[in-house]
Amino acid sequence: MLSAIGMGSLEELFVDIPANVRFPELRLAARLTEMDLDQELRKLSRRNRSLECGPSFLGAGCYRHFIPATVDYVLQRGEFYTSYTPYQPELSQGFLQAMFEYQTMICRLTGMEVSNASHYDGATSLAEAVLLALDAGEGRRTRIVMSPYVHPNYRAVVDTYLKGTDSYLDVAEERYDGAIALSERIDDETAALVLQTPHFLGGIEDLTGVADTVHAKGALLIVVVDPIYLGLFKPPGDFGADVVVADGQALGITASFGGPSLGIFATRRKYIRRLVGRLVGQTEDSEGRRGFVLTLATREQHIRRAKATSNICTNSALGALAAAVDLATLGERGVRRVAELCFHKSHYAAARISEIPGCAVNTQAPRSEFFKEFVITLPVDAATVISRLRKEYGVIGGYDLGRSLPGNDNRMLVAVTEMNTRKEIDRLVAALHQIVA
Amino acid sequence: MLSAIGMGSLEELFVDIPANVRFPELRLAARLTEMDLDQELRKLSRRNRSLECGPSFLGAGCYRHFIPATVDYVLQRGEFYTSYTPYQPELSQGFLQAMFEYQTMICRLTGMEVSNASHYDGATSLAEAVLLALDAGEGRRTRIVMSPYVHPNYRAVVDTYLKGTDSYLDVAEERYDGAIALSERIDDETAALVLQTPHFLGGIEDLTGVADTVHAKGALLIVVVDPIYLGLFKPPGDFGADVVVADGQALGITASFGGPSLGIFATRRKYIRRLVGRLVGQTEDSEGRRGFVLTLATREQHIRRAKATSNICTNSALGALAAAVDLATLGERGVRRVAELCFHKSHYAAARISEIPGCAVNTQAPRSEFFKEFVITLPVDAATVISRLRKEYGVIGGYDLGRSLPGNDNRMLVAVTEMNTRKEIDRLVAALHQIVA
Amino acid sequence: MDEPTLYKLSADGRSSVALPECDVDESKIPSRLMRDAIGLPELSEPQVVRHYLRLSQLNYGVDTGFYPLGSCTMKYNPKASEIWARLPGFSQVHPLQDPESVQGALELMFDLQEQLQEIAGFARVALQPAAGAQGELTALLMIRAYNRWRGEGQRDTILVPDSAHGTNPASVTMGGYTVVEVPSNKTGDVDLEAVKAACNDRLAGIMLTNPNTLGLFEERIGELVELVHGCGGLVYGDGANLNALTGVTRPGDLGIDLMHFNLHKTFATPHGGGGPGSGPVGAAPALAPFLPGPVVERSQVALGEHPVYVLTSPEQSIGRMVAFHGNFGMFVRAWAYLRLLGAEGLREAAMHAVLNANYLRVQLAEDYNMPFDRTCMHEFVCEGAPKGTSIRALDVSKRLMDYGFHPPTNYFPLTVKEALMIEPTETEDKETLDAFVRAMRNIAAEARADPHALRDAPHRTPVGRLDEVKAARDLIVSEET
Amino acid sequence: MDEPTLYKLSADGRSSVALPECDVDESKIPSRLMRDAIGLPELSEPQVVRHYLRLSQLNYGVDTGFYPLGSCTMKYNPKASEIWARLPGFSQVHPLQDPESVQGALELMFDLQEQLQEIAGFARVALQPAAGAQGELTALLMIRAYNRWRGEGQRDTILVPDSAHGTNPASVTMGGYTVVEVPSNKTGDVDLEAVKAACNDRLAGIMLTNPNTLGLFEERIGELVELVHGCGGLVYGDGANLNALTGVTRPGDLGIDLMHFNLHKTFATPHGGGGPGSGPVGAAPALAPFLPGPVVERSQVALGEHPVYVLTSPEQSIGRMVAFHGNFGMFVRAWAYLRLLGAEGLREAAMHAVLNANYLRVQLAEDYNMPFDRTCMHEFVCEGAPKGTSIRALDVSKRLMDYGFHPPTNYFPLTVKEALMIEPTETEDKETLDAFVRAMRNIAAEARADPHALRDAPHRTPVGRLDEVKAARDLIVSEET
Ligand SMILES: Cc1ncc(COP(=O)(O)O)c(C=O)c1O
Ligand SMILES: Cc1ncc(COP(=O)(O)O)c(C=O)c1O
Repeated sequence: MLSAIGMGSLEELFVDIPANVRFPELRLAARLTEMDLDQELRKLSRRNRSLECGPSFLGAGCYRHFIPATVDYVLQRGEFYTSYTPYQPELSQGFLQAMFEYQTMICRLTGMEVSNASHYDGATSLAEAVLLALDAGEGRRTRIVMSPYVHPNYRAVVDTYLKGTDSYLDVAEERYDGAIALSERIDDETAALVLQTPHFLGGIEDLTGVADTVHAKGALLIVVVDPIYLGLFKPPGDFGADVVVADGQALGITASFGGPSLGIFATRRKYIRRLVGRLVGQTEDSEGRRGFVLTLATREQHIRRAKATSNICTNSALGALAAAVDLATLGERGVRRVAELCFHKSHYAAARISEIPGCAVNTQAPRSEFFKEFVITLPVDAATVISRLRKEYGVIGGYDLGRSLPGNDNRMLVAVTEMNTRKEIDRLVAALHQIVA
Repeated sequence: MLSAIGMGSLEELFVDIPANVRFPELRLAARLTEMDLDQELRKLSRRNRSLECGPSFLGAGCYRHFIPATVDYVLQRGEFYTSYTPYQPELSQGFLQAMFEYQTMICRLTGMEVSNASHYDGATSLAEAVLLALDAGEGRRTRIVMSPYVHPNYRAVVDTYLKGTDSYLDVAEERYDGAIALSERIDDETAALVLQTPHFLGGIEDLTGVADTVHAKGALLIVVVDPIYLGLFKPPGDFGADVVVADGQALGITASFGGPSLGIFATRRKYIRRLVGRLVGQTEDSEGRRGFVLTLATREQHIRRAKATSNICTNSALGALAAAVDLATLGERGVRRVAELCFHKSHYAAARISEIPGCAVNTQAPRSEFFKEFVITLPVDAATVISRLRKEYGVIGGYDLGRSLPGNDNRMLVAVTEMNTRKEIDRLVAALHQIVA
Repeated sequence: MDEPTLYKLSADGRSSVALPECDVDESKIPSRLMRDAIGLPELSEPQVVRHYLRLSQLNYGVDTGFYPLGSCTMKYNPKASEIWARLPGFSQVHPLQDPESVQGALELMFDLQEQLQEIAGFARVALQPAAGAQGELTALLMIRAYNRWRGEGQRDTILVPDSAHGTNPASVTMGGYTVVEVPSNKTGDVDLEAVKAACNDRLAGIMLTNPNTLGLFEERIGELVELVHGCGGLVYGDGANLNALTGVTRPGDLGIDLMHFNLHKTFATPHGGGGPGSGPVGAAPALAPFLPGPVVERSQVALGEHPVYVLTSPEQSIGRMVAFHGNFGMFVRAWAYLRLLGAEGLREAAMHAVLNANYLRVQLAEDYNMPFDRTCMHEFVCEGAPKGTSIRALDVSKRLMDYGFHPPTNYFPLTVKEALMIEPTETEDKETLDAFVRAMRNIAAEARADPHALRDAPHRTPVGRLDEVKAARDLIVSEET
Repeated sequence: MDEPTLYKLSADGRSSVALPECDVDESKIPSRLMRDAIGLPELSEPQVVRHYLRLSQLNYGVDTGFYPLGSCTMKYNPKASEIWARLPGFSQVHPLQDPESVQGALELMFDLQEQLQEIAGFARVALQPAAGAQGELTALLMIRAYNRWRGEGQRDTILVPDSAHGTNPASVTMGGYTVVEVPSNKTGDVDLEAVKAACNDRLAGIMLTNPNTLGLFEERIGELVELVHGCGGLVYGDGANLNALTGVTRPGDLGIDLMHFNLHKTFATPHGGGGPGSGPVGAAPALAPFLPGPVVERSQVALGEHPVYVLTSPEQSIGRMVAFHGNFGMFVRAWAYLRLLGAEGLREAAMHAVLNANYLRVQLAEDYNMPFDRTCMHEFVCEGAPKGTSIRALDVSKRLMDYGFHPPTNYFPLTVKEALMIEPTETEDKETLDAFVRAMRNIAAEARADPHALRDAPHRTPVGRLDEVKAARDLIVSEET
């Protein structure tokens, strides 16, 4: 092949590169064969305590839900996972149809009209929703009002994204009185109100009437939601939300130390041209057969460049495929059932834990219903409890709220899903009993 | 659907069944969901010590060889593993071509002319080879001469199969002097001589001249072989063997507590019509395009019924596919390299172990070269050593020969493959040192 | 789309996979024993992957679509089982590890034995046989051993109904017996008169498939069993059709003495393109001591909370059928399937298998002749030529491919002219069955309109109809390179 | 072969998967909050599996065949990585577990940071960004923060070459900067004069892709960097094309201050049909404190034989880019890839990527116009209309599908008329390249013989050419049921 291009050596191909920086000696470990590396990686992986090894009650934005075996079977199809973005629709009908179906299911789940075909994760979906609101709101608006009970990491990501704008985040840190109260902070400068339900501490926000107040001020209502919650409870779309975002990890994606995940992003039809990322539309081929294509590419960077609605290119399509297979396998009844189990089990756990002397559950204001997750106030600091739970009882406890919320060192956020058996919950309760005694 | 067939209940479908034995109450454990069963099976599986958890030197017919990741990727293709025997070739070209390629590679590896598309395992392949010899030999012959160094479980299976015939096994138990000496036991009553190389204790049989002696008496030479051995050493085909059989587990199939495995079966073209099991042949379609079909079905039970060459129907096609992918991935050089590594590492281990005071290596007669496996004579009984190795040193030792060969309680068969690092071997040696000290 | 063979794709010196350096001193390899080139292909890893991916796409499986292959029970196999069978604690366990280190595997096997015993009504089950046909052979060797032991070694014939699967007579021969074929009567049952005539002290037994391969439950099974038992014979049940009976009736309760199970049919372990399968054998009390070994037993000893399981050989065992303990990977899948279904699910499965078959039978009766006008079990056989045509079953089958379906079994059983043997299984839904009915009706219409046209089918498959005669004549069974 | 949608296949009350009974007392669900039907489909497990299996067969991936999509680096992804990323110790680990229980994951991340630093010549790498475009945004926000910190907050423009990928200008806007486009000159390089003209104290920096999207190495990179640095600007490198440079040169050594990596391109993590990817960012010393956090550091403490790894935030971090630590699953695959290749393999990979591209370039030059007559790097751009024809690049692309190939990138970069951007990658063998050349030549011949015929391509795909205009007009983006 070298001779075909008239060269004598591979090195000759690189004469354009300044000689003084050409062919550096890289100090990397020696290469390993697949066989040896297999040993190495298994060893390394065993130095992580896997969620398979025992009960876990850790959530805080990443959950252990049941993943039917169908999901990974589909993900492992090479035709899917080794393909690129379906720019050439005739060779990509499989992925395109799967994404069209995903969009449909996400619309149903969230009660919205259009869904994109994925963003990176829940946090970046939220950041993009905020940018959409800044762009779409009436007049020039620079303020984003956000509930203090939005996931702190999501808030951090929004903060980062806003650094590229002249807008700012107003988080009602002092005292949170609920969604309606918060909506009253909105003024003519405000582009959006951001709420999360169930919120970071597990509480269900009552969204009734919120959208009206928000819209009356010409702002948008953005709601972060848990897709599992939507199996049982009214979706934000029913309450007039303008954008609904969520992390899709709960829908068939393993925790994987936090990534890759899936960002769900759904909105109203009127914002379709401001939607970030890919969108699959139905069309016909030359013979009138149904087919699918990426559509409204005019919103995207490869066409609009500096004027695109966002810079997202690679998204999380495989995550969206996982979510689609998960939803299709669970189906209407399965999704509802998962939500019910989460509800009942978390309530059972909360009730049992609140009986432990010295432990209190959900003391934060405002009191509200909760779903799947709740807060324990402990007589000792949460970090110690979590460490002892793991080392002495083999249980992954909850999340030490002190890590995110200053002054909350003795509070632990606990998630209970359908994966936690009663026996596991009782084990946690018994362990807590002993630890706080 | 019931109404379409004019019935009122599902029970009505079963009126042909005697009422007194209809609809029994089965005492089975209550059904579990996929989610719960997943927990259960993981628990159960953890009660087995997996070969992944540390060094293993156990072979004796089932080996831990490197399996490239390509193998399971291919096996997990639903189009392959959920299909049936390719009786309808137009919908089965994938499997048929893969089997044609498998047959080709097995012919090359064994040095033979035709290969079937799999039998159950090495032992049943051998039993069928013996039946072929009984059927094909000149005149009516009822004796099968077998080396005492054929795998004892293979011999047991042949024994079982011979119970359906009036033939018998003559195993030169007393004292084994090698293949040539054994071939002299053959007489006009003998249908076949069965040898194994490397034999059960790891020794390489010198096959030179054996076939001539055997054929001169009108008998067949059947050779059991280790496919990995064939990566480096002359195949039985080169020595005039009539049937070569092998267990194919070493070629890409996990140990899986002993099954499923793959029976390799290759023979001379002249026995093609006596070959057991499936055979794939090349042909053309109506437009002259190359295609593959099952051929010579006339040998099989669904055509010949009582006169078939064997009763095998379901075989081990997926195992053959695994072997094909394994061989294709390793390729000419890879297969040779695996064999070399097995050779060198087993010799290193044997040399180190023979330095341990009280341990002797390969004292059995006749002395011969060995491959991959060898025998340690210990100053204490092997069962104790094996148990201590596992419990105190985390090492799966070899095979306690006393379990198969009476009077060999202090001998241990040790297999060393490319998967055993020098560190692992040294760990075994150090442990043996301490145990026998 | 033609995919070149591995050898065509191969290029010298290419290699897919690197192997580690030798980390020990090399020993001298005896050169007189060393071979020259092996002659294996050399490909890069992407080439290997693409080759097999493309080949897979030329193949049709249950995961692709409806596969109503009669007698083969091509039901859907739950995906979770594939994950479970691959857990390192199952897939990475050596059969000769000391038993203390494999108690989980032994417990699973024991429990599977127990469940199969309970489902089919036997005293004991041995899991070892590698497939149905080997189960048959196992049983015949057991009958032989049992007769010798009880001093009836003269019994040398086995009755085999003419509708039996080909493995039955083949196994009889391998077991050292002589086949006596019994005809079916016009209701599709075994002809009792013929059986009666064969009942004497040379009769070792009968191989009975029930429901038989026509999909019919032997109406006079009680009498038949009595007849055979009456003359000292044994009744062997071919369990390949157990899918119709789980939770519905127990072969042991019907008087069957021995039976093989096809885990790869009834118990949802995948067929693997022809295998591996698994063919455990169940036996009534008298025959149980003759089962092949080892089998798993629960000992009196316990280790912590768990009883200790051991491998033992039945007292008068015929010996070993395979090198190790049978197809353990299949045991895991079958065990999982049984636990997913339970007693309740097993009965539901049988009922829906039978319902689906009868639904198809009734829907197709207008266009295809049904030789037996009876409620069928999990499958049925119709004549392949649509009514009023002289099309061959093969043509109908090939044409079905164009409609996206795998054809039914052709030309078996031999007792029905141009047989098409249809087994939908319980895992198919009504929409699929209806689509199949539409295709079969369309084909019937096509056959009436233009009988010749069907002869060229299939048209939408990767290759057209293949010349089997040429293959058998040329006998190209490996690649020349 | 048309596959019905999930909703068309759905039937009420069917459910694929059973969920366990509730093993605790039920609590009252507040009914005022409860929803009615969700509107999800209901299918059986076999239906789900078949649906997606069939859909997969309508899709083309690298595992299917040659995928020379320029700028996307569709190289083969080793299969073993898929197994490794799924090990329970990697896939089943929660990002908020206490650090002591995730030391293996942290070590892997640390080591990946170190390796990327070494390969590209940066002081520090942060792994968090979820894809290349997010890496770009990250870097722009870092530039902003850095300029504020050093009191140069007035810098508000970023130069973007006209050949740049669309994400570059989009990221600039998101980062709060104004795009100033710089033209390419006739050798395909950035026009230095234009850069010079833009160099002032409002300039925050330039986004440079090198090799650029024409596949050309910026010949005067040294001068360019000096110019920008000279006026206080920063040079951002778009690392999407690093595949040409691993082991060949280090962007950091070329004077680049910031760069994103595309693990899903250069480091063989699969593209997943559009993602997930992973876009770590590397920074020179001055910029390193501004990297997003957390990143992994090796502490002085040790735990047994292992040093302890901790998550920390760089001192002046711009903050968080995603909810947790980035796309860890991709880190595992990229890490494995790096360990499989080592320094040696990385250089070989780059060399073969460049060799393959030049081989194709030379072979195609007879039929397709090459706007730049230079040695290319890992990819090149030709004009889509075969010489002497006025066929569109799109027609050539669609026709390539009929030959079994995925088309190259179309209409990008915008600076070449009817661009076809071809990137073969190093994992393809000569046979495949030759087959592609033959197809491209055939298409050129077809275009000359009958230019109209190509307009109807493709013919051998599951659907014919799709009407994108109709899609954008109708905007049917979810299914009505
Ligand atoms: C009725 C019947 N009996 C026996 C067998 C043989 O079983 P196997 O293929 O597992 O050997 C079959 C297989 O198709 C069958 O249908
Ligand atoms: C040159 C170039 N830069 C940036 C990107 C954006 O990377 P990503 O898709 O990972 O966001 C791409 C992707 O195609 C690219 O080709």
